[in-house]
Amino acid sequence: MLERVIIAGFGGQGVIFAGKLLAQAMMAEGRNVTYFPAYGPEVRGGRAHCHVVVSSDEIFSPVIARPDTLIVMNQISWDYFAPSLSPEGVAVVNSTMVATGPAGIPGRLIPVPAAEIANELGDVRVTNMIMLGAYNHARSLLPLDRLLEHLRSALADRKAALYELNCQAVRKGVEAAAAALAAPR
Amino acid sequence: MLERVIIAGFGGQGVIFAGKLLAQAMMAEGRNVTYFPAYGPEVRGGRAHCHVVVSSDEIFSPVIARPDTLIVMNQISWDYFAPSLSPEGVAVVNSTMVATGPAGIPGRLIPVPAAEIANELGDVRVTNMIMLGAYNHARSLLPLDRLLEHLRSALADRKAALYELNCQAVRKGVEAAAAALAAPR
Amino acid sequence: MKTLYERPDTLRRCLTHYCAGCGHGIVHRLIAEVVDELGIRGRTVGAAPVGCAVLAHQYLKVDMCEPAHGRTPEVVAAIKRVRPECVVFSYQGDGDLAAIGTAETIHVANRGEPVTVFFVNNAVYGMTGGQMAPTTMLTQRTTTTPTGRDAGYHGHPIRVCELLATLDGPAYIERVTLTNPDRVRQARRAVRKGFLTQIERNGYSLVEFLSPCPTYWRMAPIEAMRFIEDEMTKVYPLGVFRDWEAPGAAKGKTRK
Amino acid sequence: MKTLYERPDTLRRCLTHYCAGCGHGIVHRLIAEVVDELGIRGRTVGAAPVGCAVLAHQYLKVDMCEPAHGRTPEVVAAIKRVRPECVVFSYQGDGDLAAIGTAETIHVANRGEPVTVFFVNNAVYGMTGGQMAPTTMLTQRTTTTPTGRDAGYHGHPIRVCELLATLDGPAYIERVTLTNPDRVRQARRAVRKGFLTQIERNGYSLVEFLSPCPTYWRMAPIEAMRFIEDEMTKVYPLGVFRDWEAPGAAKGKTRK
Amino acid sequence: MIVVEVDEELCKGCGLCVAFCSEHALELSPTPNSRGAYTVRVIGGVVCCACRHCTIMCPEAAVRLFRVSGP
Amino acid sequence: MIVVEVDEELCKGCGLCVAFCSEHALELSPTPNSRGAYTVRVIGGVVCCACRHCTIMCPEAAVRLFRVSGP
Amino acid sequence: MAQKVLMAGNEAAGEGAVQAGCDAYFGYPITPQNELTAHMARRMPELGRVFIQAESELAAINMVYGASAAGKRAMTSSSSPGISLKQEGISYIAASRLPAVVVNVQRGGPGLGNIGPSQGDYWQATRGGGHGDYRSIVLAPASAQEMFDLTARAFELADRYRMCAIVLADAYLGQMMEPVVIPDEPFPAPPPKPWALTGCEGRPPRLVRSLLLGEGELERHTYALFDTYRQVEREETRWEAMAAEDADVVLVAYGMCARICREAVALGRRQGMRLGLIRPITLWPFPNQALTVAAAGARGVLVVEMSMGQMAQDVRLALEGRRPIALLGRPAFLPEAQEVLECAAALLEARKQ
Amino acid sequence: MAQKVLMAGNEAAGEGAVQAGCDAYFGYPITPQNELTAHMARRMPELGRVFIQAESELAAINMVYGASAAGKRAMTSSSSPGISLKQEGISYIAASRLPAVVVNVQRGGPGLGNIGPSQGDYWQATRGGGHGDYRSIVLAPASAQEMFDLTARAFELADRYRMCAIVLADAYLGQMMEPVVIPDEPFPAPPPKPWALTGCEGRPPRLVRSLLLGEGELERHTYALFDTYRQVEREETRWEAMAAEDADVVLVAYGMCARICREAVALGRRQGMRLGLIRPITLWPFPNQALTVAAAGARGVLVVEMSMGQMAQDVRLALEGRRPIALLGRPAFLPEAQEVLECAAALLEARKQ
Ligand SMILES: Cc1ncc(C[n+]2csc(CCOP(=O)(O)OP(=O)(O)O)c2C)c(N)n1
Ligand SMILES: Cc1ncc(C[n+]2csc(CCOP(=O)(O)OP(=O)(O)O)c2C)c(N)n1
Ligand code: SF4
Ligand code: SF4
Ligand code: SF4
Ligand code: SF4
Ligand code: SF4
Ligand code: SF4
Ligand SMILES: [Mg+2]
Ligand SMILES: [Mg+2]
Repeated sequence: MLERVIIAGFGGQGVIFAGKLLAQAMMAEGRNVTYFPAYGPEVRGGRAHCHVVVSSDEIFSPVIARPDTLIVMNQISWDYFAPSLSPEGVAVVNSTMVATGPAGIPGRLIPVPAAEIANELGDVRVTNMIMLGAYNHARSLLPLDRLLEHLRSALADRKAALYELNCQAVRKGVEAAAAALAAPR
Repeated sequence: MLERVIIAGFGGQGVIFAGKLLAQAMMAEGRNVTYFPAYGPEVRGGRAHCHVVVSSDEIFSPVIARPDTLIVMNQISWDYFAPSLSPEGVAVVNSTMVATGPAGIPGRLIPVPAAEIANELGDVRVTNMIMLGAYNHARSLLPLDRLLEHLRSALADRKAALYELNCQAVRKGVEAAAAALAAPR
Repeated sequence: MKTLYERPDTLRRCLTHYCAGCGHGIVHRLIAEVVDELGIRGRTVGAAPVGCAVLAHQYLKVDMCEPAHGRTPEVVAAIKRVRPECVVFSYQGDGDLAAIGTAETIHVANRGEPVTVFFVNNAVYGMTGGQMAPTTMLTQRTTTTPTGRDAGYHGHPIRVCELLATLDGPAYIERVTLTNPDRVRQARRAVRKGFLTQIERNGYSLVEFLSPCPTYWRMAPIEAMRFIEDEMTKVYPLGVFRDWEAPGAAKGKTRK
Repeated sequence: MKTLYERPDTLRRCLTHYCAGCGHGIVHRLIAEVVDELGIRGRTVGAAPVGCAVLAHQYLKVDMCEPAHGRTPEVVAAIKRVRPECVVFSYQGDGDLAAIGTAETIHVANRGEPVTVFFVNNAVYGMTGGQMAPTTMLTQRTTTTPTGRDAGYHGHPIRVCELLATLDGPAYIERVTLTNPDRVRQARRAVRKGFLTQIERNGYSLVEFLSPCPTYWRMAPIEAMRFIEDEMTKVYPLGVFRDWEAPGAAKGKTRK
Repeated sequence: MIVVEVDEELCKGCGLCVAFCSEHALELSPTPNSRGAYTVRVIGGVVCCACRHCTIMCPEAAVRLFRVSGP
Repeated sequence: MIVVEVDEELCKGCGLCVAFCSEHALELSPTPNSRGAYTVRVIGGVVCCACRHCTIMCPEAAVRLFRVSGP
Repeated sequence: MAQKVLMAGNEAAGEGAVQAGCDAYFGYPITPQNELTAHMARRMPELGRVFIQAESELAAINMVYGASAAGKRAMTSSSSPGISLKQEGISYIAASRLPAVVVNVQRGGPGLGNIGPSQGDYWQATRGGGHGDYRSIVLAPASAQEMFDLTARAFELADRYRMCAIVLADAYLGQMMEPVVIPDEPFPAPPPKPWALTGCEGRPPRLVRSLLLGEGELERHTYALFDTYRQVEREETRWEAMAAEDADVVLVAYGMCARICREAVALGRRQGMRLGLIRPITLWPFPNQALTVAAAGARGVLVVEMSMGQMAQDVRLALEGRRPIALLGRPAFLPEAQEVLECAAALLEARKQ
Repeated sequence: MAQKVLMAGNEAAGEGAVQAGCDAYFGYPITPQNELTAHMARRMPELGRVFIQAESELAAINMVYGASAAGKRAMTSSSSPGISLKQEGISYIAASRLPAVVVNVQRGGPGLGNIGPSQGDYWQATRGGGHGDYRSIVLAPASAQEMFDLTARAFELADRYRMCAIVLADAYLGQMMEPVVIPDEPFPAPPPKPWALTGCEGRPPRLVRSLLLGEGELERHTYALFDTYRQVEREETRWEAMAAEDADVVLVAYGMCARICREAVALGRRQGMRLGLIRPITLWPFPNQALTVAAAGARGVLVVEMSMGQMAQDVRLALEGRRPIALLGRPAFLPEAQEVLECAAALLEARKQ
């Protein structure tokens, strides 16, 4: 098993947290993982992205040239990363904010109106969990309850309500992905 | 022709000036020369010495391990440098301040009561010229008038009286060396 | 149609890399406005710091260099010595100027080099992710003072203007801030006077800006402005610390 | 037979490498006397500067180190942090302390590190052959100011005590000199107080000595003393600049 | 009449102009643009008094002010 | 009686003790020793008042002072 | 049970130091090593140990000198430009025979360069970027786990040989998070330090110095240093070999590049190309012997580094012309395995002709 | 007529700079190079040029950066510990493609060491003691005359290639006085500098920088630097050969050591030992080719240096095992010709067996 994910968006969308949660969760599941963030002045002006590699074997490079999965939350990131997606890859895209364009991409596109859903849930900051839920479902990574368990331990020292909200977001993401997958390709 | 001279004494005895004058003079005479001073904290607390090499050929090292000539103005310097004198060498020694000891040295000893003479001339600071005069005579380095000419140009920007005094000192040195050379060995 | 305000010529039109509400942008604009006003763009040479403003040269349309962290004052002093006809400035953050560059700051001021130093005091290391700066306030939390700056453990906030005002070299030193339109207008006058100190008096000048870093203060831009006004100005009082024009004031001597 | 004065125990009996009439010797002796008096020889750790006093460890019988030029304040600050039971001091010349070591001097003082700095201001670089120091007097001739120090070209004499007194960190700062027996007695009291500031108050202290360098001032020792008294004290006024014991005086905060 | 022009491409949505506008003539857009910025826009109908607070406070020099004659 | 002892081996002949001696009890030797130093010596017959100026000023800590009882 | 934690390499290095009994940390912020400083800012005061954010890298390295002279375990960390500023201090530490740990999370250079990965400070670390004849032990981690392990180990080596031990990482190693196992067993206590400055109560005063003005003194001192260095060469050379026995092309790489080379070896073998890898874990002392043995049966050696042939010189010195050596040097970019394979193929091709 | 003056090497270097049109000198005192600073303190203001005694070596090298960025010829000088402090600055200068001249009058190291002669900074100078991939041209004078000539030449090279040129001398070369001929013909004027910061009147603004954040930008920049370095290697390698054609033992030595080796060659030949000498005048670029040719017919090569085998590595890299190499390395002492002869004899003896 080898899964290379790039998560990208702007500051405030929770890119970093989603990436770390994914890595942490998969480590707990006994996989090898690496997590690699963008850092330095790149992240001024609100850009953010990170690379997560999950594998049952040794991981060589933590930096992903051809992602298996893209989780993209805004247009700039889409424009930048979309061409690198591997042909068999999956792109989970915040369709509220990203116009993927008519050209299409090599891999499979999973549009998730995450910003809209987040708005409905009353907090933009859960965009990340909606996207993560969708991704998890689309890639059949983990049983949902396991993912939520890892989420709970990641939020262990925060308020319970926060966990609940994030849980809901994950579930909404799952639903959205299911809908997208059900849609004709 | 190869002549390696170490001049040594304490600060105020004019070691540096004597060495530079010698080098400058011999350069003007068309020789290759090097002049090498002691420097740095060694010279705190009043010690001073320099190495002068004069040669008709290329000079390799400016640092003298086995001097052909020692011009020594105080006891500490004598104790330090005497053992290094080459067997065919000459030691011109300020006999007022240096007890050369009964042991003798490999080379020829030219005692010059320089401090005494300087006292007579009324200025300790001409010790160096007395010694230089003696040395020049003992080693038959330059005709006296040439040496004095070089001395004049070295003192070009100072008072004439100073030149006169230094001249006198050189001459006294010549006399002293002549006397020493005349003395039974 | 009459233009009432237009981006200054000296400020290149492009998206900056600064965070929303960052004071660097305001300071850049003021410098650009004054350079335009004085008509010195063609003979100005600046030095960008190592700090968030390291890319200042992308925004300011003058000859610029980008020297090592903290050394810009000496760099521009040297430029001025070899090209006295130029107007030079050093743009620096608090880490750059008051930590690694302490010695350069003091000695350039002490020699009264005719250079203008723009000092953006945002009480934090912005570029490297919000560590303590020499100017960080007591109790302020930063990456390297996770429980707040403690005077005994981490040292006291350094007041640069006061420090430099003990030297004979400087001709003009002022501390300003950017917290409201009046303050910004005053800051603009200080920028102007900073340049004029160099041009007319051949003297050393430094203008300190108390400037917000909303990102690493973890405040909204307007909150950050209020924090400066309410808290920072207590520790860093605004005002003129040296003025060669003030009657009777101690005047920095200038180079021949 | 009663001994009225004897070389202090802490001062090793040997010929120093100092020139005749050099102030370093007096300062060494005072430090040794006070170390003896306070009975702290067994827990004192000193740092020799790079400067004429680089061999101070040959004369002072305490644990010592010999760090890089100008960095001794940070070295002893670190020693004190890891060994708070020790009494530490940094011995420095003006080049060491106020030129290359400017940043270290200021930041150790600003952090209020409980260390004692002995600062020998002889207005010249002795060790390297008499170049200009930051403290060289205006018009003073040195190897690097052959026509005399010029404020405009070479900068102004730096007053270290005044500079440091703008910081909140220091607990005790005094400038003394060595020009006559009364002055030396005062200097000795300052050395004592410097150590006590560290021991009793856990505070930062600095004692500046206006000290003769007869060799590079090209003066006889007694002339050099007179030069200090007549000229140097005008530029560098003697006195206490910070005192944690003075009633109502600004007190440097100390480390927890 | 005074026209206030905010450069969409440069505005970061810091809100400083909004906070200092004498006439409350400016507001932040409720949704972020693709850079994540809630850029500023002029509130229709409010009359600008040309106090210039917006241009003075804007870190991005993103505001232009001009007077157009005529109704 | 006060005895003043100058350590020949350490004295550099700087003359500070001489200059500050309250009783003019000290003088420099007229000729340098082998280190080039004109070391200090006590002038015979002058009575030392134990003012300690010499010990206080000596950069070499070369002066010892003690009181011997007796005649 | 030993804990397994997801950690950035920078944090792992910091925690390795903490676990190894580091008494004092002195640092100045610089990307890409800031997480190390931040980690220490939190951990050290928590444990009652010393953390100082220095006003500069110079101050930091000289605080290390001080704390180490006082007999305590001390470290600093920085990245390339900051490490350049420490060179005088490192030379003093070497000369004064003080143990010290320096972590360099390399970034792109020269100058301000960028904050990406690079291995451009190899010469600086292995040859002494400071003045004079001296050496530092240079350890090259290739994972967050090794950031932890080798930083901890650096303290032991520094103490044992009384010299500077440098951990030479890069931006990716510093930033990347990986699982790190933190062992339960405590690390060995530091050896006695009968030279440390502690106050001379009950013994003669001690002196930590590097000025040696006596005749021949400095030379004797230098020879003594080099006796130690030879001992280090004999006893502390470390490397990892992968499929090197039967390799046609031996790759030589350290740090991040070695991970890429492992991938290349795996890929290459799958494609029928017999690649092997020597990964120096100590860059000084360099594993000359291991490399010589591995290269003996190979047709060529390919050096892969994020610099312009710096380590390649050590490879040339080890092999002295006995095997052809090719270089894949990318000064500010982590090459991909594919590029390594292509270079290896080209090397084999060239040998055929 | 050209003047012949007795000058200390330090003064000669300073005067060489003056004659070559040095516009600005920035320095901080340190033994054994103080006479250079003193010379400039007198000469530069006299000529209306710039002299600043900096508050530190860091300040000095960064003033050089400034003056050079402004298009003027600038230099600094120091000795080993001070040169260590300049490493960050030198790396910035290299990265920013600024011409600069740095004179290092080496003293004994590491640490404070002593103020005697040494060649312990060879690696620092030739390998870049600063961070990142870069090179400086390194010139090695062996007389006061060459202190003059090569310092003057350093300005031309620095300007031509827009890089740092280091004059690597030692305490003896700096302190020793020798006759120096000061030529009458003026030195060539500096080339135009269409990158210099002079104010942007009438042209687009210019930028002197080293931060290269764009994708691939730093790498492209590094490759461009190395294109220049290869050109320097091709065009600027300099050496002096003495009796090398028929030598049984080729001595390799620079600076003061080369003078001793000349004596050894003369003495040896008189005693029937066929010695020759290759004296690198540029240490980087190193005269690999000349050495290879000279060594081809020899039975061995003896490297004589005042360090612990630093240049010997360059000799090994040049010869790649083709000839046996022996080392006479005295880290803080100028060897005597006799010792050179003995080592050469031992080398020949060993070859016989
Ligand atoms: C020698 C060196 N040390 C450290 C750094 C890392 N660094 C870059 S910017 C900076 C400090 C920035 O803080 P400040 O000067 O206050 O500017 P700001 O970003 O807050 O405007 C540091 C420490 C560096 N580039 N070079
Ligand atoms: C890094 C470095 N720079 C310069 C020197 C040379 N140096 C030795 S002592 C000294 C200055 C001495 O002056 P000061 O500190 O005033 O002490 P003094 O000798 O006057 O007592 C200098 C510049 C050095 N050893 N190391
Ligand atoms: S980090 Fe702070 S100083 Fe830097 S750009 Fe952002 S707000 Fe401005
Ligand atoms: S040079 Fe000056 S400071 Fe140094 S020992 Fe001599 S008198 Fe003292
Ligand atoms: S000029 Fe004044 S009133 Fe008009 S928009 Fe700007 S801030 Fe508001
Ligand atoms: S001040 Fe400028 S950047 Fe900020 S919201 Fe207003 S227009 Fe946008
Ligand atoms: S104690 Fe006083 S009186 Fe006696 S010798 Fe000394 S200075 Fe003179
Ligand atoms: S003060 Fe001391 S050193 Fe000076 S002359 Fe008197 S005894 Fe000698
Ligand atoms: Mg800041
Ligand atoms: Mg001094």
